[in-house]
Amino acid sequence: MTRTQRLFALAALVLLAIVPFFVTDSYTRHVFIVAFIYATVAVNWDLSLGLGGLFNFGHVAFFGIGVYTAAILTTALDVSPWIAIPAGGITAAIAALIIALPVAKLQGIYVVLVTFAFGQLCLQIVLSQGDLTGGAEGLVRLPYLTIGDYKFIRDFKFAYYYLALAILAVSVIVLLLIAQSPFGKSLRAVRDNPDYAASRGISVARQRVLVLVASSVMTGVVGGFYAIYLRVASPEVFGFSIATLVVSMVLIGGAGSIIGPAIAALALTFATEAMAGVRGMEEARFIIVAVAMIVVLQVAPGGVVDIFGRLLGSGRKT
Amino acid sequence: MDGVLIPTLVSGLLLGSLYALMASGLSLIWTTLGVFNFAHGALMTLGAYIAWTVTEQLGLGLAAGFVAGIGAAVIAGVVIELLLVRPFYGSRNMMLITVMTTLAASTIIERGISVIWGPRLKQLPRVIDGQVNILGAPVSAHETLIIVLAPAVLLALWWYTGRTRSGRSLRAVGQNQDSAALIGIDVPRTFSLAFGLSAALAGVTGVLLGSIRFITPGLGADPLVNAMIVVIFGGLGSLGATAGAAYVIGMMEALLVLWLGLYWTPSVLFVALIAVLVFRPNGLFGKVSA
Amino acid sequence: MPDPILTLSGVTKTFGGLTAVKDVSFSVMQGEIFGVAGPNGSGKSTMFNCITGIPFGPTGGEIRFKGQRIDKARPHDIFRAGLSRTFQKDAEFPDLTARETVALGGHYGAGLRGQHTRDAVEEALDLCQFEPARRDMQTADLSVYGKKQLMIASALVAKPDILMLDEPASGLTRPEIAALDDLLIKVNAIGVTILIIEHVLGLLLSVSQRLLVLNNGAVLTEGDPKTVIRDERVVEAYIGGAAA
Amino acid sequence: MSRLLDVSGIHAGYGTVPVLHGIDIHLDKGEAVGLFGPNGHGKSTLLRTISGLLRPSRGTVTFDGQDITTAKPSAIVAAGLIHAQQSNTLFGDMGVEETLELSAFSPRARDGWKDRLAEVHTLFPRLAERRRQKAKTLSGGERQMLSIGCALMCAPRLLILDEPTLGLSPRLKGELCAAIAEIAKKGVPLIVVEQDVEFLLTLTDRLYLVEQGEVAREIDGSNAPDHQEIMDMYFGEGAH
Repeated sequence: MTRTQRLFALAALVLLAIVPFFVTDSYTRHVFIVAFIYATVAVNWDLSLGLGGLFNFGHVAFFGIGVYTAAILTTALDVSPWIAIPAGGITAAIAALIIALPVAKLQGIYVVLVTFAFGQLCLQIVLSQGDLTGGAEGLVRLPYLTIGDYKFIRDFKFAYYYLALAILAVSVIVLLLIAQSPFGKSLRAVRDNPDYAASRGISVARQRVLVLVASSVMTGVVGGFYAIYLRVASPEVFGFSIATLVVSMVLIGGAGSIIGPAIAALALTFATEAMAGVRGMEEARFIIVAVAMIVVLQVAPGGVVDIFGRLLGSGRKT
Repeated sequence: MDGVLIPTLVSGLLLGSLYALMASGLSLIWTTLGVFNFAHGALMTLGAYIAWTVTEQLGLGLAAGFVAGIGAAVIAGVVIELLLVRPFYGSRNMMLITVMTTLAASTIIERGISVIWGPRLKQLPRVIDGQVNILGAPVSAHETLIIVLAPAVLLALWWYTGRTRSGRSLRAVGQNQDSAALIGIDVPRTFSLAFGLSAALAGVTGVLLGSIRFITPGLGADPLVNAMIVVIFGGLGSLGATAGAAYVIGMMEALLVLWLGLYWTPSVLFVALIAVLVFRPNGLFGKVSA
Repeated sequence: MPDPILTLSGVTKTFGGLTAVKDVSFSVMQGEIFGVAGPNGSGKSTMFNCITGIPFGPTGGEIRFKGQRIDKARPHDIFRAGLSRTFQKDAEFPDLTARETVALGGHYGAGLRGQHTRDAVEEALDLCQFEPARRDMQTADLSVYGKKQLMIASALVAKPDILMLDEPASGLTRPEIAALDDLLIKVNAIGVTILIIEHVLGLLLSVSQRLLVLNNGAVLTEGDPKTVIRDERVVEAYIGGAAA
Repeated sequence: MSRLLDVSGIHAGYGTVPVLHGIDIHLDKGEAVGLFGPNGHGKSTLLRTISGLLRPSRGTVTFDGQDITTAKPSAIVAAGLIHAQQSNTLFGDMGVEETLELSAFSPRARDGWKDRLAEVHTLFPRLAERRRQKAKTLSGGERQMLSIGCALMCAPRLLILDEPTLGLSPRLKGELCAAIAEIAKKGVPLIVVEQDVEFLLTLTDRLYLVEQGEVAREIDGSNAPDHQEIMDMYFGEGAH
């Protein structure tokens, strides 16, 4: 993380903070909110995938677990959304701990398969436990956020916009701090040379457990926020499509760079939303994102941040 | 109990046969190239749709539909290898990159199918009508055909990779690419061969499944996930272990549904999976690496 | 007679039908420089990997370090216990700077924090005469010798009892080997026991106080370097029967 | 006599790390040459470049009048240039006999493969005894025998052996050296990489000393190093 990058991140934050004063229509703000949500999922995924080198393909399941935690708590147990949203972070962390048990010991493709299967099994459980989860129809009419008498939905989603931005900003700041900490450096060491890392006192298995849990917390929280914001929970959050979309954000943005996936998430969300408005593109937009990811992998495996890095002559990421 | 047990065992056998066909295709590509093909389920779906179009829309009959469906899957498989896997040979992160490119391929195929064929459910006619009696339990003749066909296909595959020149070259490439090249095997061509064969297996599974389930763009997703569980249980290393694990999982699933109901079966399967992996990181039948 | 710090008894390592290390036994004494020689493929590196548990310990036999069994210990625990090693090749974290690389060893290996880590890092880099101007450079951009110095510094930062070097001279020029020679003597002088394996014999003969020769995975002979190297069996192992 | 192999001005390496800096070696029909030199100085890289596993950045490789610099490894094998790699693990899960049969893979090697299999069995009777055993269960010496046996099954017109006696006991080493001498006697042109210079001198007509990615010295009968020189090369000056 160079000074330039830090300044850039700060400038971006300020810019996004003043957007609502110029963008006043509810739809554009909605796209921004969804983009912040995706960006939060993507940057946290980048912690385990890009920085930790852990082939975790169950990350979107942590998001889904956050969604259903908040939905079930608010509908079945009447818990306040203000508690249900952070609770999503806790259940996601517990799930991460469970999945970390086998993953800490596994190698290569088995990590991919187990984490992927984990996501799919979450889907199966949601579908089969219909009494609690609403099955294929999902849960609807979740309570909305309020402070006193103020409803967040008012003023064209003004408050939701800032809450979503705050969740993203906290994620990015925490992740950048992690990346610069000894823990973050140990992750890069384990990723690039596990034998050498182990021979310098780093427990590879322990770092893997830690990175999975660390990447799950904010992902679960933003999942809870997503459910409360949209007031629905649907099993689609565990599907292939969202996983492919978010992983393409990480890759197009440049794995391991934190800032890159955040930028890519904003750009891709706006692009797919714009395409969704065009007739006949509802399905094809997913194809276009998939093709874009393949093209980036072929021409610039380091992602967009790598391209910028080369243009600026700094050569290396972070 | 008897009245329930036999049909359950038959249904376990049927599931096991389908998983074995799917998982052996995945395992074939993995052992040859070290690539896990996430588009395998989508290839299966594609095979089923093409078979339906040729059989029903064009009215050319089931045999032509089968040939066309399997052929389409093979062509798509070879194209995936050429465009999405071959550019990354020798890359340090080839395994990870190909997970993503094949995942993207599966999205492209599935969404492409939605665009072309629309959301309406389709179904293929059965190969054989009527019922067969297995140990007093009535089973449809079509399902019996699957139960008989799967082991036959596996045996043929086992014979092919063990006894023929080109089959042996697949194994040689899988075990040591440099050494294989140095005895004159064309390694890239062998990769195409592996993808083509594996896609053929996906196509066969697709057309067989297309007449016992409704054909939707997501037809292949479910079996793919189950086949993944099979390869995690069995290890990806050998055909025998993969097939064995397929039947174990198929039977377990059928028995769990009988005892615990549809509700809890996925969770129990997953807990069993985690337990196996904590104690045997290379799968139930996998070798522990030295 | 000083005490043995590291003892191997009957250590064996097999890969399928291949026995890479056969019934190897020897002891390294506190404070000495112990050399291990042997032609290519004689099992030196495999033995090294067995001792440090990378990726696994031996198939048979016993390894004791400061009296404790370590043949089943995990590699990070072995380092924390005071046994550190270098690698022959591929040993870098390309994404980290020299300082960051060394700091990892201090943080995770010796439990140092904050200023203590920073001091230990500078001390280790100074000891290895690592150029101050290059300390914030990305590891990937360092020279071959720079990477060697860095790897030794990252091993020394946790103040190990014993430093194990895996063919440190490979790929180095003559002046660099001479510098390495000085460095090892200096490190030994501050009380670090050294176990060094090397294919190029010049460095080994110059620094070692005792020398063990491996051939076909087994111990061929052990003793005073100058005597050992004249042994007919050693000459034969290196350059063939016709020469002996 | 005409040139069988001509390697000229080869530059090659891995990624951005150059290993070979313009190597020239050649071999005439009916000749045997040796390569030696310190580890990590490019011998194996040179062999990988010749057999097409590695693409050189500069230079050409000509085999029997054909430019094979950019040919595929399988085409090079089909032309009869066979390379047995150092510490070749071959195909661990494949049986010995199966591996030998498969090695007669290229169309040219298929003719008369049974005769060649019999020859391999005569040369290495142990491979006949271990027929059904998997390669990974073989000992180090047996693996080397299998590796050479496979190379012979490819019907070599030029055989390249990379350190065929690496890590073997003196008895096994003697056995393999005798077998290699036997192969040379049958008139198969050979390139052998070995540490044992004196064995190379008995086997081959010429030697190349490869140092720092270059041919440092070409040695034939007239300028062969004496015992002291060889000792110096390995043990450093003044060791004796």
